[in-house]
Order: sequence, then structure tokens, then C-alpha cells
Amino acid sequence: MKVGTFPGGLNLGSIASDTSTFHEVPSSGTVIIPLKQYSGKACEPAVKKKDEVKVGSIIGESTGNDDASVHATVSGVVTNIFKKYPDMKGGTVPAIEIESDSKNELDVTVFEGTDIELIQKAGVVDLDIDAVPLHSKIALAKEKSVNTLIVNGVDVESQFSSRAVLLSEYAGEIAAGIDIISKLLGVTSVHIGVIEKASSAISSISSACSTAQVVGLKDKHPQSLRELLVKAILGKEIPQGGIPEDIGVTVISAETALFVARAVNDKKPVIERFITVAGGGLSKSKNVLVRIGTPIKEVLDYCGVSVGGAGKVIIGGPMMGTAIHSTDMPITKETTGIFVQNENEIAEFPSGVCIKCGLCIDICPMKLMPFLISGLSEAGKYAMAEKNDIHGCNECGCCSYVCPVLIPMVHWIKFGKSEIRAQRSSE
Amino acid sequence: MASIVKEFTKGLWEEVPPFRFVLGLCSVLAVTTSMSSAIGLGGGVIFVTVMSNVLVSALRKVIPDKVRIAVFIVIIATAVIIVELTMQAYFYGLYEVLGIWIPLIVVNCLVLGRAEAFARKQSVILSLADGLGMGIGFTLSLAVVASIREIIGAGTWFGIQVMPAIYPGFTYLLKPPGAFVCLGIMLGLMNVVSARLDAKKKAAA
Amino acid sequence: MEDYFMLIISAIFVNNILLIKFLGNCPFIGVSSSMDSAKGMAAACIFVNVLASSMCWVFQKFVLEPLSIEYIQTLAFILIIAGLVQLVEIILQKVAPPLYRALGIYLPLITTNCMIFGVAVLNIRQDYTFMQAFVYSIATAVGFSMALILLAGIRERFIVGKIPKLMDGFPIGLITAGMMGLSFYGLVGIGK
Amino acid sequence: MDPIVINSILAMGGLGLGLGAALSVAAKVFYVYVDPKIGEVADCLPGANCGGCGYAGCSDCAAAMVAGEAAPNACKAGGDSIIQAVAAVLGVSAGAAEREIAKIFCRGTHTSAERKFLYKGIQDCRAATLVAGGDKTCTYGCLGLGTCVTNCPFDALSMGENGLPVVNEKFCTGCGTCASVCPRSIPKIVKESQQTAALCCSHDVGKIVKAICDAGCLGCGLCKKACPEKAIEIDKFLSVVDPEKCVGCGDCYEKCPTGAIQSLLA
Amino acid sequence: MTVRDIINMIVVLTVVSLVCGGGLAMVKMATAEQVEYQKIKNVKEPALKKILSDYDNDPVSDRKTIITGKDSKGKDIKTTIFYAKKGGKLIAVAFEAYGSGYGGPIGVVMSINQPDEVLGAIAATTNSETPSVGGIVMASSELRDQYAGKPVDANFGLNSAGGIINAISGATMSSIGVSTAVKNGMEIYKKYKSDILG
Amino acid sequence: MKTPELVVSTIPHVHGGNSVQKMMINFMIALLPAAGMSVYFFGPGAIVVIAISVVSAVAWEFIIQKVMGRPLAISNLTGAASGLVFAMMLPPTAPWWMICIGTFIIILLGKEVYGGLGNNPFNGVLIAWLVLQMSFRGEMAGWIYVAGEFLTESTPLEILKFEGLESIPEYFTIADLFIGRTTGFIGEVSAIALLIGGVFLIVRRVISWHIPVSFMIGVVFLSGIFWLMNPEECADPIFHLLAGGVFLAAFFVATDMPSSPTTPIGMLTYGFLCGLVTMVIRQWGAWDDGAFYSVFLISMLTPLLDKIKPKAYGR
Repeated sequence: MKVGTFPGGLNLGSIASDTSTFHEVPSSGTVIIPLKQYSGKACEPAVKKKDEVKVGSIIGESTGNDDASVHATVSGVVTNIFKKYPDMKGGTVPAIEIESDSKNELDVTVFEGTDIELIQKAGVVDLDIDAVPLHSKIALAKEKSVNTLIVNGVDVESQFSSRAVLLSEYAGEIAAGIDIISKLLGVTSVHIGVIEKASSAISSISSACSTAQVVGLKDKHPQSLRELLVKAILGKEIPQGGIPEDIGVTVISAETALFVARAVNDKKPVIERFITVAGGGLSKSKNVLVRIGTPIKEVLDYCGVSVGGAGKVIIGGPMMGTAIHSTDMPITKETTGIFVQNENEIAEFPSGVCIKCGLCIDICPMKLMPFLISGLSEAGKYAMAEKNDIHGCNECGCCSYVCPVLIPMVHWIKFGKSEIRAQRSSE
Repeated sequence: MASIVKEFTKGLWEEVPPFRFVLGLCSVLAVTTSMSSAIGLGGGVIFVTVMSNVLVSALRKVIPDKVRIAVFIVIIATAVIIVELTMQAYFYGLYEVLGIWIPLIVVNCLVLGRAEAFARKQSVILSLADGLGMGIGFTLSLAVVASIREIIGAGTWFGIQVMPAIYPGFTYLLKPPGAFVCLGIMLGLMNVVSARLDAKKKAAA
Repeated sequence: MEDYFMLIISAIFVNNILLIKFLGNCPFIGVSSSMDSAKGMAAACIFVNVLASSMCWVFQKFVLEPLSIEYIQTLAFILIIAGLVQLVEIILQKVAPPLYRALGIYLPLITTNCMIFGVAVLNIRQDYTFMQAFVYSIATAVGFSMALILLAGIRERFIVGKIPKLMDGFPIGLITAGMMGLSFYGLVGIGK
Repeated sequence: MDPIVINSILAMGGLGLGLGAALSVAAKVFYVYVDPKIGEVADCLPGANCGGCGYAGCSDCAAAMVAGEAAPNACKAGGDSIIQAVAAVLGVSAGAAEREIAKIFCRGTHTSAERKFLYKGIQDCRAATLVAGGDKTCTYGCLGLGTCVTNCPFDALSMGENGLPVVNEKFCTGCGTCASVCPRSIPKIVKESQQTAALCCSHDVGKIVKAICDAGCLGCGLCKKACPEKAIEIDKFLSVVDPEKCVGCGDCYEKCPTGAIQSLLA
Repeated sequence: MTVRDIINMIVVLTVVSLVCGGGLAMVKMATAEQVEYQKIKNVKEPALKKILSDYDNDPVSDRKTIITGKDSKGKDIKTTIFYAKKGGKLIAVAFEAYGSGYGGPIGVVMSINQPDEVLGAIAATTNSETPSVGGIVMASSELRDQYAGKPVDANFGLNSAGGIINAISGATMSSIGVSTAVKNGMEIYKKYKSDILG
Repeated sequence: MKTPELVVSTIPHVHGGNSVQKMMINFMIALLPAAGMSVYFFGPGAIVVIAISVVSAVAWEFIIQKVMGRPLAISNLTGAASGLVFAMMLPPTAPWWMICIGTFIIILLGKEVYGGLGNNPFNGVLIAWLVLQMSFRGEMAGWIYVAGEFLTESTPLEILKFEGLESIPEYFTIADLFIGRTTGFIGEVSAIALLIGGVFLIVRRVISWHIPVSFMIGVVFLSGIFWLMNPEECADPIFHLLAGGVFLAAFFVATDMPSSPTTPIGMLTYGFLCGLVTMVIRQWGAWDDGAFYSVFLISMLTPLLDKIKPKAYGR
């Protein structure tokens, strides 16, 4: 088996992770289901207050290419329809609150339609960092006549293991899903990228999926990003500001394939999420199966994680995740994992003066000059920052991680990008 | 009268060249290796600024705009040559030491700058006061830089030994690189001082 | 031939017109705050320096010396330089607007650039032949441009750093220029 | 007469004549139209061509000023009188008959406004906005990290102890920099004579405002009712005072349940 | 731009230049005397002090300039004669003459004692010789001493050319330069003796 | 009204733990072998110089930061490390007042006027060294005899420059140069100790290999050309590599972070040019050793070299 990798990046070292199967978090009293759990526009609510819903009932229906259906994940009564519920990025989304009757009755209405319609109706999104509705992704891929499918079997962050476990536990279903997608796309070659040390995942997926080529990858952050996955597996680079489809590649995550198989073969909607919970006093990370809409607080309680004092709860991993300000927020399709830090574990970046050690250049997987871009953003020289490829940065966090003077480089780069966007829109 | 005094005194602190307007740097750097050459050049500059200011101001109404720079420069150059000849006649030693820096007064941006910025628009008396103030301010700055460089660099002042004989002399300050650094640090200190004064003014206001 | 080579090396590095002879400091410190201006200024300087010092040399040898009025040199030279600069500016503005935008705007600065005048006078004082004067004026201007561009590069880097407010601008420019002069000290003895 | 005198006069006269002729002919032949404003501005500048402004000479700087690329105070060598002269030519402050100053339209201090989380990161309001939208629960309120303070070109703003910026009206020129750099446009430029305003920017409904801030405008409309001059309108749960109509009677101040509506003159 | 403007420009520039040129010429004339005195005092006096002794006047102010022939361009060559006196009585005259050395002209000042007309001493003024070679010639007394006390009509060529002076080894060119300068000086003295002493 | 409980900040949420302090500790550890060798060869004088230099550098840093009203940053140990490198570049007989002037210049002109470590375009240690060379030539060349036995008062490069190639074997063998049984500045004599320190630095990733290696290639390249053209008068590349300050400059001085390029291509070019200029100065210049001068000269080019960027992903 060939081992692929990319230049730069960093090995965060191995953290004890749970490789046993998923624990199911018991369904809770109340769930809050945002009507937008992907990048695109929010669905219109399909239920009214006090409506009775069952598990799998559509509560927000997809009508176009930039939204995906949302389903009830518990049975019970709709108690509230929020117009503006805070989301983890600081904005607001419409959301539906359902009080569970703890019966978990299944909705018996059966979906009908072609494969692609089933995918849309089941609300399958590409379950990765930016969750794009899958049916629109497939449409786009066909339009761009994609010929290669890459299945991302790499966990979003080194501390997580949910994808690796998923690949070894649900290899059959994933293989079926891959078949369906590759048929839909009409692609000729399929690659599955898996971290090389996840040996059980590699062996089970290779035996389950004969048509695809399984590629071992070095355990390096940020291997899970599409740009670097493509580079490591195919050796090709995606043009700056472009998407994989521009070079005839489409990337989906392993759990997407799983849910595609369930949607098409079993006609089941996406109502749950396989995630890893790490940090916060856990000696080993925990892999759990959670219903969408479950408040994060309950997941943490189930795993025995304490946030304590002024801690930090991060959706996603410690390098690229988003810190949230309330554990009342629900698990969504976008949730890749939860990482918890206690007060004394929080890293601070008080912004020193750059000493030009060049470590960030060494480490940058996109081969940029992070210190320069961030410095230019800080100085307000946005035109120069653009000349130095500020838009090439995919915000993996490696530069700040290695910086000896703790410059919040990613923050400055984000700042520069947003300022440039603001300038553009005002013009 | 008050305005004359004001135009005169502004050259001494508020707008003292070359610290405030960074004008005439080259000669500041070059001739400040010793006090005597600094004062010598300073005297020349005073004469030239005064003379050019007065003449430019007197002629300001007849000079057409398109050729004004050329005319100013002719006037300045005339003043410079007078200085040159006078120095040659009465201070030959100094003339030899200053060398090319005497004719170079003609391109000292201070002189042309005052002609352009002030004398062109103001009366003869005010221009005279301005030229005198600026010239004296420039000379004083030269003297300050030269004192520092000569005392620390060579241990002498006006050629007289002021440091103990054992003092080795910090030659660096007498060399070109030292001149730049010395002036740079002085400008920085000047900024500090005026920032302090501004803060005081603000606090008082 | 070797003489000319040594003249060039000496004028550019060992006796750099700017850092060692202190000629042309005002534009050096002023214009070096951005790379683009520095490049424009450098090109304009080379052009005018060569033109002006050649003309001054000719005027000295064919007008002033035969008439024995060398004492008027300062006046004549500065008038030639000022007129020349203004003439070039007017002509460029009309004939080659792109070139004018690139170079022309630096021309007024050059009138009071003591390097131009200084080199014209030095050519006479050092008793150079026309060819030597020509080479010397090119070499000094190249030395000037090199120092200017290097300083602009260094100061461009300050954008990213946090220079103390009170040192920013001229003070730090001067100190850095001093360091640059110091660095040429290592080349003493080469190309006497 | 000594030959030196004749030679000098001849040489200089010839040189002057030649150059004058050449220049005037060149000026005629190679005439190019230049915005006369540039000339006017250049006239105001010192003309020292020192390059201190970063532009190549005074006329270049003047051109940049006329084009709006350089601020009227770009000339560092000039001092205040020159800045004023330039501004007069450019008409920057000429039109403003009345002085304008900045006012802070938020009263959500540390104690009166709720915070969502503890923000750690770059101490700049715009950068903080990128992190979950800023730490203040109110999405309209002042973040209090002082971007307006650091960007004020006249040092007229300072950060008060309660987490809100304070305008020193003596130094404020009403240039509007603070308003444009604030991600939430909290500082607003108002006429110096404006007497009353609701110092709040929140368009949230009263219930939400009440929950997250003690000092916000609830949009309850009590002030509107109290105003004898009908100078107050409610725009999306925020009361807006018409400075033309307001006479500063102060009837609205007592009625406001949160004290959001304030006299600006105090 | 009207023709009137153009004429105005030209006239003003020309008139200002004319006036300045004229004014400067006046200043030049007014200071010429003093400048020349200062120049000679600073440049020539050290050399004069070396070759003249036992006088009580100021030779720099007691000087006279005479025309001693024409150069290749037809310009007058001027020579300044300095007179050393004691008690009002002329004891020596001194002047400068040139010979060509390795790196350009070598200037040599020489004194001729009066009234016995013998060479008093010589010293170098302009010295653009390479310091290592020419410098030796100028500094060493070996060459200088050969001249002292010789009558003015002696043959001052090098002995290789039938003269009485021994060249310094390793610096022949410079030696030739010095000896030519002295020879030229003697020619001038002899030719313009009446002007000089008159 | 509820009080906030959770901390929110941008990514990354963890840090690798690298710090300037750790780098400087490694840096100083790497200089210990060379310092030890110098003490062995030059005796206690070397210890005194090192101690004065380090202590005065830290003291000046404290004083200047206090006076300028800047936050104290002594604990990051850059001052101490600068002091240590500076001591390595001094003769063992350096007088105390000269060391203090030098460390003052390092801290003031090399760091604080630019707003602290990182902004300085030139290496402060080299600034101070050059200023002292310019002002106090006599004090900067006071060699003492090696390990108590009389060899010569000149450094190998001085012998090469002023006495000629043939005189070198009278005093030193290549092995002497390698071990450090020779005269010179405190830290530059022992090539083996410097090599150990340098390799340590590269292994600990305090410096990258690019600059030292290309520096040496530059020296070997040009000295090799000279040697092949004229083996009678020019010394061989090995001699040039071991004599003088090449090892010290390549590993410890040229790698000064703020004044050296940050990109791999930039670093390689920088090192190579340093090597070339070193040899140019040794061959034609007025000084016997050009290693430190060349680093200072080439660091002017750093901003321009940093413009040679690596090819960005997807570009």
C-alpha cells in the first residue's frame, strides 16, 4: 500500500483514543433542531407549534439546490419555533424545539424517488467541515464532469477517532454508499484515504470495498482538509480559491457514504451523528452516537466531561474547531466532534513581536508566509496581503501552534480576509 | 512686532531645522565632526538664508511663477558664492576644512524651502526674521550634534581637550555611520521631549 | 580599463556617495519609506545625474575655464541642474506620460538633491576627464540607488513590526542608514 | 572694466537667457493641462521637496491630496497653518457651517450590559467580531475594545473605566474615522447643537433588550408620547430624535424607563 | 500662456542672472586681493618658511607678480616673486617653478640669495607623486642638499645628462622632475632678472 | 443577568509550547562546548570576559527597558544569549569597559530602538562588534598565548595575510585549528566544539541547516577557486573553513533570526553569499577575517531575499 502525504503540516503526537464502537447517547427530553445545518440557506419550517412529530418526520423540507431537508429526531410535540436561535458562529438560525415523549416512535411515511431524490429527501449533507447538501454537490460534480472520487476517511483532527472507528465498524454500509455515489457521479476511480496507523479501518474497508483504492496517509495535521487530501492522494493541487471539482475531483467524507447507503437502501433520513468527545478530564477520547438536536450539555454529561470554571467547549478539534459560548447549543449535522478544555489548558496568544524564525513557513502546508500575511493584515496593508496569497490560507492553525512568540496569526489572517471582503462589498 | 518675534523664535524650537523639518541633513551629518566646522558652516547658512529670504521677498511680485525656482536658485547661489569668497578671504583654514560643503549650501533644502514656503508670500521684514531664526536654529542644531560627536568621539570641544587624557575616544561617532546613528537618536529624543511637552499642554488645556 | 573598474567599485561600495560621503540624504531618508517610490527615485537619479554632470563638465571646461571665471561655478552649475531638471520634467510630461508618471514626479526632488550638484563639483575638483566624470557619475548614482533600494526594503519590513511611535519615520531611517554605512566598513581595502 | 566682470555678466546673462528661453519655449510647446487645484494646493505646501510625506516632492503630494489619496495633513513639515490652508483649498471643512462632533451611541457598560462569553484574542473590535460575533450579548452594542480609540487621528477618544469610549470634545474634529472603523457604528457624528438622542443602537425588541442590557432603548415609545414637539420617532424599536425639532425641554428624559434617552449637552 | 508671459519670464531670469553675475564679479574683485594673499599664505608660506631664513618682513605681502612667457594656449604664465628682507635690505628672492614628474607637474619653490645670486634652498609645493616613490625624493635631504649654495648659472641637469645633480636611485622620474623645475626656475630668473629685482 | 462562563477565542485552541526562552536556552547550551574550550585554552581571562558580557547585557536590557518604559523582557533570555555570543567574538584580553560599551550597543541599537527583538534589521551583536572594531582596534586585537605556551601573537589568518602561506605550518597544523589550539576570538578557535553546538541547534530545530551549510559551501567554493588557480599563495579550502570565524559565524551569528531570511531559498542564497563575501574580504580586503563583516553586509539583503517566496499551494 502506498503512503501519501503533503509537505509541511505537523504531527500533533498521538492522544489516547477510544477505538471501541460507538456508545449511544440516550435521547433527551427536549431537542432543538436548527433549520440550517449546512452551508446554504435555511429551510422553511414544515410544522407549526404544538404539532405532533415522530422520529424521521420532515420538519423542514428541501426545495432547491442549496438546502437540505431537516427531520425530527425524537417523537413528541413541537413546543417552539425560533426565528433566531444562536448558532455557534455568532449568528442566528431559525430552529424548532421539540419536546420528546420518550417513545421514539418512527415515522412510517416512506420516501420514494430516484437515488438522488432520496438523498435530498433524507437530508444527506457532506458531513465535513463545511457541510454542503449532497445532492447539490453531486449536481455540481456532474456539471464539472468529475472523474475521481475521494472518500475522506481521515478524522478532522488527530485527537478524534470517530471516522476510523466508523470505517472499521460500518465498512459494508460505507462501501455500499460509495458504490451508489460513484454510480451517480459516473466516476472511474475511487480513492479512500485513511490514516496509516488505523490498521483495522484499513483492513475492513479494503475487504469491503473492492472497487476503490485505499490509500494510507501519514498522521499529520491538517490531513483532513480537502486541499491536502487531494495533494496527498493524487499529488495534484487545487487552484487557489478553487474547489476540488475544478480539477475533476470530488471529496466526500466516509460518514456521508454511510448515510447515502441508509437513505437509498433503507430510506432512512439523517437523524444522528457519530462524533468523538475528547478532553475535559477524559483519559481517553470517547466515540458516541448522538441524535441531532441533543444539547451539547447532555452529551458532555453522558461522557462524564466537566467543563469547570472558565473552560472552553470546542465544536470540532483543538486546531480548527469553533469555541462555543453555551452548552445549550444542539448537536447538528455540522458537528464533527467536541473538545473540552479546562481553565488551565486554554492556550492564549497575547501577540508578541515576530522574530522571523521561519517556523511558520516550515510548517505551513499551503506554503505561504504566515508571519508576513498576518503582519500585513495587522498593519492594514490588505493589498499587499492579497499579493502574498492571504486567500490561499485555509486556517489550519499550524502557524500559531508553532509560533514561539504566540502571535494569533490565524486570527489576524481571518481579520485581513474579512476586511478585504468588506472593502470589496463596499466598492 | 509680535509677529516678527514669533517668526524669529519659531525657528529656534517649534520648527527647528533639521530636527522638526528634516531638512539639510547632508551637511548636518558631514560637518558636525568638530565644533569649529559646524559653527563655520552655520554662519554661512545664516547669511545665505537671510539674504535669499530678503531678496526673494523683495522680488516676489516681479518673479513669474514658471521660472521662480530658477530665479530663487540664482539668488541663493549668489549668496553662497559671496560666502565662499568671503571665507576664502578671511577664514581660509575653515574654508579648506569645509571644502565642498560650502558650495553645497546651495542645495540645502532648508534655504530653498524657506524661500518657497515663506519668503515668497511674506513681507521683507518678516522674511528677514524667519531667515534669521531658521538660520540660527540650524546653526544651534549643528552645534548640539557637533558637541556630542566631538566630545564623546574625540574628547575635545573646539579642539580643546575636555575629557581626561586617559579617555580613549569613541571614534565611531566621528565616522559616517556614527553620524547617522547619533542624529537618529537625537531625533528620537527630540520626539520624546516634544511628546512630553504636548502631553503637558494637553493636560493643562 | 582596470582604473575604471576600481573607480566604479569604490564609488558604489567603499566610498558610497550616500552613506560615506553624505550626499543626497534628504531624498534618501524621505523617499525610502516605500519600495515603489524608491525605485522611481533611483531611476530618475541615475538619469539626471549622468545628464547633469556631463553638462556641467562641458560648461566648466568650455565656458568657465576659458573665461577664467571658475569662481562662478556654483551659480552656473546649479542653474544648469535646475533648468535641466525642469526642462526634462516639462518634456517628459508631454512626450512620455507613462515615463513621467514613473520618473517625472521625482524630478523636483532632484533639484535639491545635493548628490547631483555634489557629483558635478567633485568631477571638477578631482580633475576627472570627461570619460572618468561620466563613469563616476553613473557609479555614484548606482551607489545611491542601491542604498536607497536596500533601505526601502528594510523599511518595508518595518510595516510588519511595531516600531516605537516616537522612533518611527526619520529617526529609525537614520539609524538604519547608519548601520548600512557600518556594513560597508567590511569592504575597506577593496577597489581602492 | 575688468574682463572678469564682463565675462561674468556675459556668461550668466547668456545662461539665464538660454534657460529662460528654453524653459518658456518648452512650457509652450509641451503644454499639458494640469488641474489648477493641484497648483493651488502645491502653493500652500512648504515647497521644500523634502519627501517627508512619502511622496516624491510637494507637487506630487499636492496631486495626491487633490485626488484624495493623501490626507490634507499628510505634510509633516508644514505644521498646522499649512494643513488649514490645504484644507481650505480642498474645501474639506469649508462647507461645514457648524461644528460636528462624535457621540457614543451606547450605554452598555460592563455592569449594565450582558456578555455572552469571555473573549480571548486580539484586542480590536473588528477582530473580536470575527469570534462568534463579539462577546456582548447585544448584537448592536459597543464591544469596548477601543478600535475607535486607537484609530482616532486626533487623540480625541479614550477608553473609559466602564468599558465605553469617551469623546474629548475639545479635540474632536468630527472627521468620522471612529464611526467608520467601528464594526457596529457606535460613535455617530452629530451636530454640536443637537440636544437629545437615544444613546442606543439596538433594533431588538424591547423584551430582548431588557433581558440583556439595563441601559438600552426598549422602543417602548414613552418618549414619543412625552415629546411636546413631536421630535421623536420609533424606528424598529429604537427611538430616533429629530434634532431640527428637538428643543431640549427634557420631558422625555424622565419618562424613559432605562435612561437611554439623554441630553447630549450635559 | 501669452507671448508677454514668455518675454516676462525670459527677461526676469536674464536680468536676475545678469545682476547676480555682475554683483558677484564685484565681490570677486573686491576679495581677489585678500583671497590671493590667504591662498599664498596657507599654501606657499610653509614652503617659503623652509627655504628662507633670517628675514624680518612678511614675504607673502612683499610679493610681486610678473608675466613669464605664454603657455600653449597663448595665455600668460604668471610667476609670483617673494622678497625676503632684513632691516629693509633685500636678502633673497623666492618663487615657484614647475617640472613634470611621474604623476603630473612637480612644483618646486626655490630661493636665490641676494646679492650674491646663489641658490639658497628648494622645497616642494604641489606633490602628486606616488607617495612611496616621489615622497622619498621630496623628503630626503639627499637631493635637496645638492642644490644648496650652487650659483644660478650652474648646469642643474642630472649628471646622466651632463649636469651636476645625482639622481636618487629608484626615483629617476621624480628626480628629473625636480631638476627640470629648478632648471626652469633658473631660466626664468636669468631672463626676467631685471623685472624681478627691479 | 447571567455572567459568562465559557471562554471563546479563535483557532488554534492549543499551542505547541515553543517559546523564545526555550530557543535561547538551547542556543546557550550549544555555545557551552566552545566556551569550555576557550576557557581551557585561554585560561580564566575567558571566563571573566564571558561573565562580564552576559551580566552587563542583561543589566543593560533591564535598564534600557525601564528607561524606555517598555515591558520587561529579560526572562526570554535574548539579552543573555546576545551577551554570550558577543563574548565569543571578543579577544580574551578585552577590557571590561569595552565589553560594557559593546553590550550597551547590542541592546540599544540592536534591539530596543526598533521596539524589541524581531524588528531589528541587523544583528545587534554584529553592530556592537563592528562599532568596537571601528573605535578600539587595539583592544579588539589583544591576543594571548594559547594554553600557556608561546606560539605566536597572530591569528592564522593574520599570518596568511601578512606573512604568507608558507609561514603557517611553523605555528599551526590543521588539527590544531580543528581542536582550537590557536589564537583568535574567544569562541571562534575550536571548530569541533562549534560543530557540536551547531549540530545540536539543528537537531533541536532552533536553527535550520540551510544557512550554515550554504555558508560553508560558499567559503569552500570561492577559496577552492582561489586555491586551484594559485596553490602557492592561497590556502586550501579546509584551512579557510577552520581558521577564523567561519564556524562561529555560520552556526551562531548568521542564523540570527530577525536579520536572516525566513524562506529556504532565501536562506540558502544568504548563506552562500555570506561565504563568498567572507572569502572576498579575506582575499582582497583590508581585514584578515571577513566572516563577521560578510554576515553584516549580506543581512542588508535579507528583506530582498525574503521576497523570493516559496510557491504557494495552488499557485
